[in-house]
Amino acid sequence: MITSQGSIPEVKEDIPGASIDERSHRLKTFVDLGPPDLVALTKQVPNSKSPEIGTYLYYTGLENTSTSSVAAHLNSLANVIGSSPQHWFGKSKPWKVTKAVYVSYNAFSRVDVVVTAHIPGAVSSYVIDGYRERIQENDRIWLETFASGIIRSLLTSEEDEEQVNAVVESRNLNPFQNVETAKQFFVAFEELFEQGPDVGSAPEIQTPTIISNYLVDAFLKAVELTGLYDDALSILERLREKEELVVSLIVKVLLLKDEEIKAVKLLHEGIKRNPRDANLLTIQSQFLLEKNRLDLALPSAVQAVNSAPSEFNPWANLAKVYLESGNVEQALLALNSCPMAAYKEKFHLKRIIPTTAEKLHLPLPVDVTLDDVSSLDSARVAQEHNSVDQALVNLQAANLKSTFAKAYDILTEIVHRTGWESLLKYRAKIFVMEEEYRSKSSSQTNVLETAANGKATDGENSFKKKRLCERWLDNLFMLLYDDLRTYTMWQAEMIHFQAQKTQYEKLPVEWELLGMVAFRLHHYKEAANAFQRALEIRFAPTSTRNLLKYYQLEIKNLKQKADKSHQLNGHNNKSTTSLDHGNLSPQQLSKKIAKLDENILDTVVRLSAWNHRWYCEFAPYLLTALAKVIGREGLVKIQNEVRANYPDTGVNELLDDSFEFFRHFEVFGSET
Amino acid sequence: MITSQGSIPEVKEDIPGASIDERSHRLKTFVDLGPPDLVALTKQVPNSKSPEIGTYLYYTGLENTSTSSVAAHLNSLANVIGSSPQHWFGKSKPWKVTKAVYVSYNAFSRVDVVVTAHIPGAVSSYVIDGYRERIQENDRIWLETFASGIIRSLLTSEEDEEQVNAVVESRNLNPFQNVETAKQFFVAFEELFEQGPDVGSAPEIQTPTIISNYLVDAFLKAVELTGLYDDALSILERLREKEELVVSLIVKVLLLKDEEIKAVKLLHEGIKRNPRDANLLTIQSQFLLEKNRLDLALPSAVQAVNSAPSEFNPWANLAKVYLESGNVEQALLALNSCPMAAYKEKFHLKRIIPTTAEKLHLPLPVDVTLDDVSSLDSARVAQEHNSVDQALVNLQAANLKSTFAKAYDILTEIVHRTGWESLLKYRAKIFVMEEEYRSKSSSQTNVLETAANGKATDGENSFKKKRLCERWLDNLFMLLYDDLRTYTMWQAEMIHFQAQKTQYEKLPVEWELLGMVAFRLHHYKEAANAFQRALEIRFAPTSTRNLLKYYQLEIKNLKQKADKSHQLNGHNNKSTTSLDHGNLSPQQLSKKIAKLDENILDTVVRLSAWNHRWYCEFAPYLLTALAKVIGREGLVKIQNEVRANYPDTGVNELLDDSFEFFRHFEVFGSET
Amino acid sequence: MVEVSLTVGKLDASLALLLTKDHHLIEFPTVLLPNGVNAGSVVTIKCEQDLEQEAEEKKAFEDVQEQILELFGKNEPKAPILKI
Amino acid sequence: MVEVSLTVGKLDASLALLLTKDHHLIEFPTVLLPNGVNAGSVVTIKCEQDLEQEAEEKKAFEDVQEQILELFGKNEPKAPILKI
Repeated sequence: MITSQGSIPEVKEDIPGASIDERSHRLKTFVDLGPPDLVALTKQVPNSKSPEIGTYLYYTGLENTSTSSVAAHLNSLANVIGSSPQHWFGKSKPWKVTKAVYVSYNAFSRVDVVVTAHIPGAVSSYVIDGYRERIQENDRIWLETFASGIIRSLLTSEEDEEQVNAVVESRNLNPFQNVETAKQFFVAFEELFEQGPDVGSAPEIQTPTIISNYLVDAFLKAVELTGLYDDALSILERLREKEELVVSLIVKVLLLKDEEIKAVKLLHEGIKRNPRDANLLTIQSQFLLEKNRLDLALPSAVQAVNSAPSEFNPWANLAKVYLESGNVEQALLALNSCPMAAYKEKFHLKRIIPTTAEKLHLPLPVDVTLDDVSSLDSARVAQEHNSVDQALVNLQAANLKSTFAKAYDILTEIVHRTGWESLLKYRAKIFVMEEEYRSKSSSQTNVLETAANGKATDGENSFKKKRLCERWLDNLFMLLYDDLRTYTMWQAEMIHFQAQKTQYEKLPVEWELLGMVAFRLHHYKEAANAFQRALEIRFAPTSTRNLLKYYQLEIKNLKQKADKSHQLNGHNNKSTTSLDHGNLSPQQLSKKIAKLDENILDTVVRLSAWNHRWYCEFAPYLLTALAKVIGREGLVKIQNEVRANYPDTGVNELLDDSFEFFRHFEVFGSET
Repeated sequence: MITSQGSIPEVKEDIPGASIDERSHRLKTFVDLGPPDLVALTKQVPNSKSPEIGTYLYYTGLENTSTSSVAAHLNSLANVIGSSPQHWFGKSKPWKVTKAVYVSYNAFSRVDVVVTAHIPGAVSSYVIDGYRERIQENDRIWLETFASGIIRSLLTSEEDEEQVNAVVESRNLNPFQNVETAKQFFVAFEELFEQGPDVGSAPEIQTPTIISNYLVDAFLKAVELTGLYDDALSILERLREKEELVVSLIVKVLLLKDEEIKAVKLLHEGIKRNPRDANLLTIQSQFLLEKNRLDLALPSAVQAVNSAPSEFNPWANLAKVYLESGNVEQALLALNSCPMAAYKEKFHLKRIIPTTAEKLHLPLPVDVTLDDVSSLDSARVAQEHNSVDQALVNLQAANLKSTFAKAYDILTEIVHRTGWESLLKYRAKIFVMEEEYRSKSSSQTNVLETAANGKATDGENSFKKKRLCERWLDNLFMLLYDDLRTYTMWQAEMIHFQAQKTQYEKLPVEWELLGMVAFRLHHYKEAANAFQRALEIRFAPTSTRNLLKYYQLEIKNLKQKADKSHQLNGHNNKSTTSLDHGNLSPQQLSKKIAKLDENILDTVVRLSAWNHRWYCEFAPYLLTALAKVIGREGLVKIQNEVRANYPDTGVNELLDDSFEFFRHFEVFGSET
Repeated sequence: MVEVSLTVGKLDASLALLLTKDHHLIEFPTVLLPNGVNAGSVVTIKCEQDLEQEAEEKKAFEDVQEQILELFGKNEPKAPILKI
Repeated sequence: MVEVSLTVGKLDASLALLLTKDHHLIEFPTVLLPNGVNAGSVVTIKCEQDLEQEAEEKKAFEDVQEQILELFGKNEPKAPILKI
């Protein structure tokens, strides 16, 4: 979309330049990838006596390969603001921007790169470190800064609840405006590969390594997004010559490219060379799990755990393999052994300068107006939150992060299979709870406290064989209990109301929260129903996002079913479990998928419009979702559907950016 | 001393009653012994239109056995304030107190007891808990509250730097105004004995136990202070019938009473019954250490560590025994094994209501005026701090707390014996530093970092035999290096100045800080010199306190020397080390001790006067120091000295309180 | 092989504290202690490498790897797969 | 006696991570592992109680206790001590 005054949020500074100053003071406290880029503007009303004022906003995805590319963007920003009087806190102000400053954090060298453009006038730049000392500018610093910016842009996921709209005063642009920039990032990746651990890693990684860090994560996401598989593979092959561990990245790209056989061969070769490469082993195990060969998935999973016993992912995978194999006890024991990342948090954009509502200029973009999305009244939503059922708000499972959220997901999958009562029996059989132990071993003669299950253990010996249930897992059991109780009560009420033939009414927020409970508990259909109920009342971004997830999950399930039935017919493999639905004919399958693709397209359109309203033009997960739909349905069909379904809304123009992107990168399905 | 307007500090409240309100809000956050007692006053100028105002101050030692004893104190306070116009923030105000409220924390039941006295008028009381709910008042609650108050009063040590003048707006009274109250506390101790762990314990105790907690600490301190040994012993004998662990407390009291043989017999009996009683074993080991029987002290120390390997004290004792035996390596290894209490802090009085200087009414008591003490100008001291050598202020060893301070004391004792170079060699021989290990075991080929000592280790094998040096110990080595460098530079400068025959000038604060460095490094003479230099310029409470410690240490050393020479002559025991000074004749010894007693008396007088200026009438360590002087010199002699040395200063009357105390309790030396 | 004599200092839910003669404090998993051991007991711990077991496990693992390659890593003509 | 077979998962400065067949993760002091053991090795750990050593140590300890009592716990007439 063309940048307009409606797509530029701003925050007023108390003193012009204060934001830059504050940022440089905080520079040495930045960790991992650091904060989003900052653009600070100085503007004044020409020929007036009122003084210059300062404003700022955050950015991701602004192209910063050189001083001049940054200056070009700053100038265009100044032009947009100066092109006509700006609607400014209730008044019309003919602002002229006289200076624009861009600051971007280089996470490799822990410095800020600062570009200052006087408008009109000179452009200058400098680099400062955490001690506010100037550093020699050079090509390497620029390369690192460019890569840092791309990483932040790609890894700022909007998929997760926790970080939506965290920083409203920011613009998020697509960092890959053309194929050139993507390839430049690939070059930077190869060049900076060894420094990858310096920029940190996802919280479930205990210590960043050469192949587990944010640089690698961003690279893989870029590959998935752009489909530049062959470029990626040749880079990785070169890197592998120096560092054999790179082989697991090659496997990942091959799998993205759908080159399964090559991937399997490489897995075999890599594991032969290093039988203790936990990454390779875990990928292999996950592959076999998807192929439903649990007998083969288990040895790899075990070997992975034995090779990296202090990493979370191998343990989580082992728990899943056991669970799929129906071995609940071992699944729980493996879960209990997962090393938790209690103090790390996932990367997300953070404010570096605290602000208040009165300082925020948050214009409404008028170029895209999708009725129910654009008209969502935040005052009404706030109102709703005040009268919402507090029991729903207080469900702590919603706040779980990183490894805890993942462990909870495994636990809910377990209870989904066993039921609560049976899960408690398993727990009592294999675990001794800390409380229980203390009372047993206490020298004072306390009353023997029994565990939550109400059963006392039988004698010293069986007692010793049990393992101590980790405190965090014990806590997850409690959260699970709350979730289950809420879900069960809700379902019982629904049935009651249906029997009474009365309408079951909830606030949209409440439907959304109920949907989340159901989603956590793997009751996807019930979750989807709740989200749809919420959306019948008003637009709700979280519900929409989760429906998108649901539709994608449904397609995956249909695809797996088709695969399995193909396997059954073709290979006559006995180890696969029985299908819970009858086989679908290819025609039925296509029809079902086409229906889901329509739904996906609709949620993508709505979420894109919502993002656009909040100055966000780039969300990798929406692009990926759309790419898959196009891959299945073809670009022309989809483009026609958008034109037909959303006339005169600006949605056409909005989605054209994505279609353009796919054509640039020759994404499968976009060839016309 | 008689309570006067000059001995009552007050803090103005923003709204009358705000302090009580704030306190009850914070009640549930109180830990261990809780905050000091609070007295809130409502006062007004009679027949004037100005509104009532509220003030408050903190208390320890206020007798609170019943509502009426509290009310009596509140009334007398009101009388003093109302007796004549009060000098109040620059004006003379004829305040009348209309209401006084007393609040005291009951650390056993975690409730506040509140007594309200309307003046004149009714007295009422109630008890509230952390949820601001009223609780049934009963005798038990009052007993617990009484005991809590006594414990706080006795354990609020002023000996330590860290807590001097922490809460200026507080009065500290002697809780034992008569023998009755002390005996009542003994009764409470027996009654509440089993609840002792509820009130917390000193930070070096891992978990409070029935015999290691603040109640027990306070009881032992009360026994030492009052000399009521036989009462204490009969209580402990009764408690021992229910709980054999009490035997170690009986031993402690016997040792306080100087009943060594009985103590040794009881140690033997107790250890026979429970050979894994780490408390008994540690006391036994310390006793043998003092007797210089290191061969016998070691087995007890080892057995203590093997019995309580996660407690600090047995490990610290083992390190000391090894050190005294000249086994530096084992001393360092034992030190490295000490379990550290990183998150607990020693009990000290804390404000519960934040305040600012403008709200503080801090009158100057005029009944005691010891020139240099009373005239100490805090503005001048603040001025001095601004121009002080920052290198001295930044010595981190000064800030070490609890177990870290104790471990540092052992480390400095080690370096005192070995010297720095030799200590580094020991360290290199037995420890592998974490850095060193990481570089050794790193899979990437980093440059091999060598440890601070500059030596690389010799081969895998010796490498594995070494132990990992704990990070905190590594840190103590660094602090030690800073201390040693400061000390050495200071001594070198002194010699240089002496050679140049010029005066070596420092600010009093600097002398004080240098004295502290020397004290930490066990260079006591040099420390004393520095403190005396500080005091030549002006009064300095910290220097005075440390001189008192020094004089007491000197007497202890003289006494030990005499003991040893007696042992040598009497028992012909070969295991004692050689004396570093020649033997003193009994006459020489008496003379030396008399001189030191004079010095002690002078420091006690000055510190008492200083405490009095800050509304503190009770400091157990000063009473104990004075009691010992009186024990050696006799009360009459000391009383005469005070009269002769400090005429017309009020010091006489001030010390009379202590003399009275000794006569009440028939402390040895006070019988006339 | 390593053989050490240790004193049990403390016995806890999952960890015991053992001490060597030269006061090395060692956290040891309680499950690996024989029944009947209490605080104060002396135990002997022997630890040795089991090369035979190691080779056996290696062999089994390699067999599975070959099987996986055989099943999923051969370029056999693919059955027609739906484009979804 | 307890005898367990374990796989060495990770080897660190002071602690090794060992794993049992049923995925019990055990922190084990590195010093108690034999030389030559690496990540991936399989080890056997035997732990047994040493009652003989226990009795011996008990005896030695009791002897010292008697000696202490003898030396410092008898009511022999005290030599005159200075009142200081």
